[in-house]
Amino acid sequence: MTAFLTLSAAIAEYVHDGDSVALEGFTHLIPFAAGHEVIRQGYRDLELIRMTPDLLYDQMIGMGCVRRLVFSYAGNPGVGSLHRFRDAVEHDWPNRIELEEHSHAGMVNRYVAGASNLPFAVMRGYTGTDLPKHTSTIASITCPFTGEVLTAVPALRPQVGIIHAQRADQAGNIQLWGITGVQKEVALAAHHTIVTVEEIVPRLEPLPGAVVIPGWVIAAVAEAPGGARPSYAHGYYDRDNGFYREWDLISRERARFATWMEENVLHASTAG
Amino acid sequence: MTAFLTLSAAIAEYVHDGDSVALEGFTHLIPFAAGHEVIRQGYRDLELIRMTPDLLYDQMIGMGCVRRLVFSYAGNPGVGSLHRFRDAVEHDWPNRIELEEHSHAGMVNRYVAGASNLPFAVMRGYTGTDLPKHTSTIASITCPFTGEVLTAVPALRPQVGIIHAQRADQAGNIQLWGITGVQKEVALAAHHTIVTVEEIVPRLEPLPGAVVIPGWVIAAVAEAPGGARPSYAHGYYDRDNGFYREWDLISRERARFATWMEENVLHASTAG
Amino acid sequence: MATDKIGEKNYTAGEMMTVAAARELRSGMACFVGVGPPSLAANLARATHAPDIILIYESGTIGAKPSRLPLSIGDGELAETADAVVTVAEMFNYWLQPGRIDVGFLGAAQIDRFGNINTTVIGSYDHPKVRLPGAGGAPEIAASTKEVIVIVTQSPRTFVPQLDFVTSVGHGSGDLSRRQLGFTGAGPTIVITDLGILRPDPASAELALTQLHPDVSVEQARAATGWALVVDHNLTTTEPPTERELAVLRRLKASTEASYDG
Amino acid sequence: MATDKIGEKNYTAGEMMTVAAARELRSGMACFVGVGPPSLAANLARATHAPDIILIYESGTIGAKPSRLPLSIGDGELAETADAVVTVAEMFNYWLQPGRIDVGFLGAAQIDRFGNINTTVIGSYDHPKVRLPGAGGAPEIAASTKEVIVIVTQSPRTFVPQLDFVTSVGHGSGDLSRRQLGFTGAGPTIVITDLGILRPDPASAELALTQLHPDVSVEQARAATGWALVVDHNLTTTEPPTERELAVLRRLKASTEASYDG
Repeated sequence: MTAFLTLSAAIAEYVHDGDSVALEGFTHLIPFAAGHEVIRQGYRDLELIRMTPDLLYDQMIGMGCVRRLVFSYAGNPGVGSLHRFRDAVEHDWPNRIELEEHSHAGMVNRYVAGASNLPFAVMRGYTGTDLPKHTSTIASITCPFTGEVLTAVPALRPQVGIIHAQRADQAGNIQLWGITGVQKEVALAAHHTIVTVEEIVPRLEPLPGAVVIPGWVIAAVAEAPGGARPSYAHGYYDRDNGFYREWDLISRERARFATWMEENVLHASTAG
Repeated sequence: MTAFLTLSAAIAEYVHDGDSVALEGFTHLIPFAAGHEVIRQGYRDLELIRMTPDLLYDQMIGMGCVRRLVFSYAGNPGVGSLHRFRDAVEHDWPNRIELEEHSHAGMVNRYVAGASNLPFAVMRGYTGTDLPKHTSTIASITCPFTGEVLTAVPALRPQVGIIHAQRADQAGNIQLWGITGVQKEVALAAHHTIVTVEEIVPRLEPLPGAVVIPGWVIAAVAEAPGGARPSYAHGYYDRDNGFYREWDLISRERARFATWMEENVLHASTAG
Repeated sequence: MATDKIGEKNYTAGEMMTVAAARELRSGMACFVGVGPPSLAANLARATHAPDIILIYESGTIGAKPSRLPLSIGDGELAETADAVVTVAEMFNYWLQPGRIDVGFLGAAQIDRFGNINTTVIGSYDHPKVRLPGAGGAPEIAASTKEVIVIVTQSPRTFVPQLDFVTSVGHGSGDLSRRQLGFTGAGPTIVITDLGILRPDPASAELALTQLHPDVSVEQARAATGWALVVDHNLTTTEPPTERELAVLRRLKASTEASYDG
Repeated sequence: MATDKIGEKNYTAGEMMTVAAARELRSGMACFVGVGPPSLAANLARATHAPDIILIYESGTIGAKPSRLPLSIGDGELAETADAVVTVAEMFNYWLQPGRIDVGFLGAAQIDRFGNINTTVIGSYDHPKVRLPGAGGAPEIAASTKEVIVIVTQSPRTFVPQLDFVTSVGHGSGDLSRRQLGFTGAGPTIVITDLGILRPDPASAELALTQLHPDVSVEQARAATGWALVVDHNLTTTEPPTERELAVLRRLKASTEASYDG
């Protein structure tokens, strides 16, 4: 059953040093406010999981929260590199991070397997690429009916899943719409799911394209208006495209990055 | 690309004697009009596939169209037996039918595998039951990561998939809402998909809970108002619950069944 | 089988069975229900002591709040009143399979002493005497819900020493069977009949009669069971249906009948 | 690499590359597009000769009709204008994997003579000189779309004899590689650069220069290629961009720039 908590209380309750945490969002509804709270609370040695580590994970990596990254595409979408990610991989700064690298198709199927309580998923993928040479969580599997050889990837079951949604009702049911990405899969694959929302409303009005996740599978709901900025929340605010470009400059140098984080994240008040 | 055809032309074009055909609908949106057209055109030796063979398949079995049935629950929902199905299985009337019997979870995963172009699906199921003794399309499979043994079922790829939806637009995009069952999976798993619709509209208005299937994966669209009766089309008409109960009487005896079919199906005009 | 006549009682044995099943449900429980007696029991619970029960139908509706009894699991009102409507694939893979659902209801054409269930055939599979509808969602409901409530009328034809076909596994061959089969759910924790209530023995997993409905004797229960029925030494008697339970139950049934007439 | 200065021409080499890519698309084609050059080319095609092109973004939008260039594959307008929005799981499993999509666009940090692509690392995997973003959707796009269009600027740094990492398979080690790997799609049928166009030889699958953009010499193309470039004996010259193509392309780019300013 859902607990309604402040964002800081929800993070404090469910996140621990060393945990595997997936803060998901496929460009849309990226849970920045929650990620910033994780940074502020100073967690270390996290295994971060995400298909598209973007600015938020760049920040978490640069702030030294991350021991390991499970991912499929680490770029600043439409802009270029993630400089803090690169600095960590190329120069071990601020610390070495271990990589577990997949394709999008592999990652999404791993979440599907997790949500389905299966230990693995079957797919067509990775064949002929160098990924299996460096990623141990890719295996082959033979169809018991046709003998065809396919690819298996193990389920992802993050200890904590964190997503952002537009709305929750007072029973903790979650509603999101627009591009809904992998949010439902993550919410169902994680052992504990925290959802930040733009607002809590008395009743969820049915909307075209909306996905509702029943509250009884959500551990905690925290109101965090604007919690997806600088990404966007369909129907609430637009993506701050300028900031994505600006981040390229902010994040290039360690000192400027540190100052920016100090001023904009560490000393910012929490949303909840 | 979708062709707009009359129902009789669509059935004539895509259905052949001996084909595997899935007319799907999970209580809602059962494609009765299309099935009746299959009966009228006199196809034989069909392999019918469906999770819940109900009145429509009872009629097709009783009319001698069916050689083989792939299914998971053959009952008259809320009423009792399907007498024509029972007569075929118990007394080979009007002909012997071969059964390939699964559970719902198995059938739906077989459609998912078909829609995904995978030869099989992995699930937890059938363990300890007698189904694997009689159904050859159930196998075990071992997780390459954990060693856990799970169940595999082969993909379903019907030659023809037939579903009923509320609307199509003029590009052949299909919209259905309410209980959407396994319709998308069947439409994508079949080699050719025929969709009957309540109406063709200039533009599909977005609706809460609506699923849209792009027209470019649909072979043919046929307008068939009332085409799901006596089942229902959410937003158009209700289920004729009385008829489901009446069917129990109509179908009990071969002669009464034959007369009813003669009067209500064979000599009825087609919807298209 | 107990006669379904009311006699000196103001309720039938079937009503007692449904009321007893409804009483097993608590607000907040997520219940996987089919049509027929399970739906009746779950909706009775929702209309009386368990208003926040979460009704889940395998057609894809989660948190349905029907105003009348659905006549099929795909009833339109289930979708209209649900918290969420999902595809059938999602229902089985994301909701049932992971064991998120507290209670599954099952009926039975045959049940054995370990709560295993047959809904497939009477007689041999290839030449059945009676061909039943088959598995539907039952095998995976039996495997994956946290617990299973079986509702079945008791007679030597249904309570058999040996199933003609195992459609859904209860406690297998007893004892540790479920764990050995890899099931996470507890299986049938209660079997509710028109005569009384049976529960698996904690050690052997064999069903024992633990409760009798009013005015039913142990002898009647034994006579309606095709094996040597174990009777719990703490045998209790079911509280008869209250006026309110009966009134709500009959209103629910009447609304069903009315909807057959369109 | 061709200079991106316009010089005596009224268009840049980059514009020529995008226009050439757009011309490969026809109305009715289902195209899997990422952000950057592929999205620009696909939207240019949609705004000119291929109005009914079906734009598919891996974020889940099928049949998107954006009025301006999306800055990310998750742009809100893609969802608002799409025929259907599906989950990412469905996109990869029900749409990409079965080979329903006609054309996939890929970029490359490195490409070899068989059209294999690296977007993972420059240098060794464990100690990379440059860590690139990684695979994203590319390996399965390369495997499963009916054909792949590669858009990449040509230089000895990108057109390399040996990839540092195979992220996405083009024609493998040539010839029958794709069939042996079990791929159903045709792989890269065209590689469009700022200098010209390369296509795989029907027999060997090695990329051959089949077309040069205006005012580019074979020597320039050879100098920009890290292996001994095969030149087709029917080498043709690309039609320069039309006024309309340029006008639409520049309008699209301007709308992108404007949206960066909010």
